[in-house]
Amino acid sequence: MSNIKLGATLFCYGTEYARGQYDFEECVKQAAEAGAEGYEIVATQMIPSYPNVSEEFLGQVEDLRNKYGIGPVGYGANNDKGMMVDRNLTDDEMLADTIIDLKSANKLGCKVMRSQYMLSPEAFERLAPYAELFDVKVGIEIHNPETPCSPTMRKYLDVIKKTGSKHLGFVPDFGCFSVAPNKPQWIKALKAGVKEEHLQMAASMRYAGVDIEEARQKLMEAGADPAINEALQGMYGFVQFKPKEALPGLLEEFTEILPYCFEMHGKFHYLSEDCVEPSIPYEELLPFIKKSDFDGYLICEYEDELYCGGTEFTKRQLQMEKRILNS
Amino acid sequence: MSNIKLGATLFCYGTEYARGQYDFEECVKQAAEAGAEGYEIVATQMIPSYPNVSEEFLGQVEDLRNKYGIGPVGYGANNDKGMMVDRNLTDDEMLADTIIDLKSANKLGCKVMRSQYMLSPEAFERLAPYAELFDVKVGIEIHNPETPCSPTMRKYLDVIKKTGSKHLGFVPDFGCFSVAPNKPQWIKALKAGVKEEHLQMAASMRYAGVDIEEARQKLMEAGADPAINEALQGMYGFVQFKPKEALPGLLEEFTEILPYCFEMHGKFHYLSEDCVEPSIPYEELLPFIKKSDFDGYLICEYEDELYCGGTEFTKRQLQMEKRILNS
Amino acid sequence: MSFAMRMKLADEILRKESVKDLYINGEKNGFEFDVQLAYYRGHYLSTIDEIGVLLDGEQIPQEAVTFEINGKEMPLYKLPYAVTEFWSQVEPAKIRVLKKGGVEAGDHEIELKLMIRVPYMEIGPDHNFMPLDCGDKATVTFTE
Amino acid sequence: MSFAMRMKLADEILRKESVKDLYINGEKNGFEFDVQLAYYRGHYLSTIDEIGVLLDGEQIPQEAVTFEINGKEMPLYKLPYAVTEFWSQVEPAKIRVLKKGGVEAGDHEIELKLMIRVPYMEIGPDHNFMPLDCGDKATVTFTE
Ligand SMILES: [Mn+2]
Ligand SMILES: [Mn+2]
Repeated sequence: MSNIKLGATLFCYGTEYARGQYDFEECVKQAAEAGAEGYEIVATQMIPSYPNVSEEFLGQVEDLRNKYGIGPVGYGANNDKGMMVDRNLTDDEMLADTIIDLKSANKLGCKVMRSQYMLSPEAFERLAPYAELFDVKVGIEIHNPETPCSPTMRKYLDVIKKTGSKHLGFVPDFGCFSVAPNKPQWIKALKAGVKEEHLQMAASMRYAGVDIEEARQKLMEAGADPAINEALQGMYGFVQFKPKEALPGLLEEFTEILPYCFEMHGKFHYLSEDCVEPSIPYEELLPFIKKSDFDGYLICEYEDELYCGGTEFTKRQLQMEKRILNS
Repeated sequence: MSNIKLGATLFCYGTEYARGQYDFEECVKQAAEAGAEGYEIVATQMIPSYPNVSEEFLGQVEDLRNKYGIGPVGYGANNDKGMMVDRNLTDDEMLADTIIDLKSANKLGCKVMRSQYMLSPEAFERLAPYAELFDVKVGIEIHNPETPCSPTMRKYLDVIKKTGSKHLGFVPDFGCFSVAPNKPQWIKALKAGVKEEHLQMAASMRYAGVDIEEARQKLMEAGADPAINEALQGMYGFVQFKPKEALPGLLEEFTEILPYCFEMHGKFHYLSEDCVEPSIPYEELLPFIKKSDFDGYLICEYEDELYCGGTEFTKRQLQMEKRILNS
Repeated sequence: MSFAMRMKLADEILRKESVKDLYINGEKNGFEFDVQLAYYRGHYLSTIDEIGVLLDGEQIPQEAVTFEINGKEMPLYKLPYAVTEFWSQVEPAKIRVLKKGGVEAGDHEIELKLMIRVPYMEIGPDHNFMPLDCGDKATVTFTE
Repeated sequence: MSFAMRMKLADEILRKESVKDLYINGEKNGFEFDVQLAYYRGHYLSTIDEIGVLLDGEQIPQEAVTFEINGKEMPLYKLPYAVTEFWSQVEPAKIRVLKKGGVEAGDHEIELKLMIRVPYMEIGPDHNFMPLDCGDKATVTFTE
């Protein structure tokens, strides 16, 4: 039996926050009003004394918990392997930084921490005893273009199984289940003067597995506006998509890692008034999770590629999730 | 006509300060009680937000000025060429750091800044327009074993003359005029079990210009306690000394740079109750300066090699300076 | 590397209304302005690959420019090494420029060049990370 | 380099009375202590050439140790790069050590290894500066 709690990452309000329209309190308030039972905080985005948590910030977090009824449940860690001027961080150094993140997550009362695959499988393995010490479960985010059992993720799965640690696992980001083109990029391309037929043509080639350079050339030959390049880059990059027929295979992969998931990212890029995410198959995903033994937060995560703000969309996303899960 | 003002560097109380016996206020109070008309602050030692001066510290400095009647007149800058892990700082970088020091000196109201020869003559030359902008005179400290016209110092003299800038000059430290062995090292050696005759023998060889390795060997052959090595190292290092006959030559060198001096360090290592510094010829130096056109602070500077604290000695030093200057 | 990401979440990166004359000993001897980090999260200053200020197209010497966050005013050369100095995206940095006599009255273009490595987006081997262009320019009017 | 300067102005570098158990989620899982910089002036942390903690002669893994000054808790690996982090000689640093289950009751020797370059005392070419030994050790009694 699953036990799905619904949360939101304050990252949803990243545009409002960056523009000074929302301060930290307003982000928490909005998440609460949208119906989140808890929130994820992206540490590098909203912790004032990052990577440490000051007593002052902790006090604010507690005040807001009293005021709006919700607190931090997930700590979004970044793994900044390229932060040094002349070389990548070593495993020793990445591990040390991640332990600082564990301390901060623990101080905030987060039981789950999202990490990224810049933290190598070897460093991830060495993290296990520290994650246990702080009692914070660390999940490697499975982010598009990775899939639950893509070769890179399989290395982490091996580590999780090898250590047997209940404190290592995954945070799948539903963007990895995309089975249709990303809507905001489509909108932006149209606005930039790209014709719909050329976008359709690009999507068809992507479905068919045509190489990006070949696709680019064919589009240029067909007279597409060069502004299509950004959308094309996305189709082969972080918002790539598979044909709908790939979904059963993806769910099979999902099944294999589900026992090791303690948080999920309900990624969304766009939600029209009918509350349908055009690229991510929520109607299939949510019933699938509901039937599973998943116990944890489904953190909705809006990626604001249109720079229009996430307030309205986040409300819709939580409504949509509730509707599907309760049906 | 000279215009000699007497000051003290708070560095005199470095031992008391390091031990928590004196806080910053107590250092200022002691300097005032000893008779200083102004104080030098070694930035890396006593500025809490080094290399920047916070409004909070500035406020404290002003409060203490009201309370004890004295304020900062000299800013002691360090030039940390070796502060980076894998290489020396470049001239560009040393210059940039020294400009930050100028800002801090200016903020504290110091008209003079002591710099060190780690700042190359080339960087020193490029500093001139910035020193003028902040109206802070920057003097390279002439510290034993350098002498006023030693080859290294001559390079700075060339720069001062070449730029014609009134804001570049020297801060001679009287340790460079040493004509007898350093008393504290003598005391420490005796305490460590070294015989007086062996120290005398070492000093004689030093006067005679014997090489350090040869001197060491002869001392060992004569049965000296190995503890003599520290004293020997000093005799050939930062507290080395020349025969008394070298003094006229040193004063001739001093004469050449005197027009470019706007602050001096009245260095002392020891002052018995009769107020005589055993190694530095104050009886000759002070009348010499009094007869010159020197206009600025003579900052007395105790080097606490005995770790006994500078409170009493600093009082004696100012008494001694007043006695000689007023006679 | 020809492509560089831009993420101008806020309208102004270089804040026009923050531009001011800088005074030394009571006289104009430079100018200062605030700049926000143009990304959705903060970064260690050590991710800065390039930084510099131009006035009317002319490069200001690096030693004459400082960068302040968290109450620390730092010379530019230190920024690419500042592995413990975290720049929050909602706390603008203050850039100070020394310039003898200050800026003449009239319109002037201030440009900040600022290139950052996005340190978790590795795009190739050998320390190759997504470049982010956080630079900006603005034309502002200085008065007598 | 065989010779290293020592300048123990204060009696205790490693402050005995500051040694305490460190608790995580209500349980002993390490220890902490304060250490003063053993020199007459402060230094940038980037002058640290070597740092480490030993308990009863046994080296603690580097990733399990942090160093805090100015309200920043930092991993050890960053210290030699921290060119903007200035350690005042009168503000002790707090060292925290993670150790599962904490330290057993009884007497234990805590040792801090700490080597610094004195950055204005160049003693040779090729980045050769006076080494300063700021390390210390103390025997302390832990209770149940
Ligand atoms: Mn995500
Ligand atoms: Mn001196």
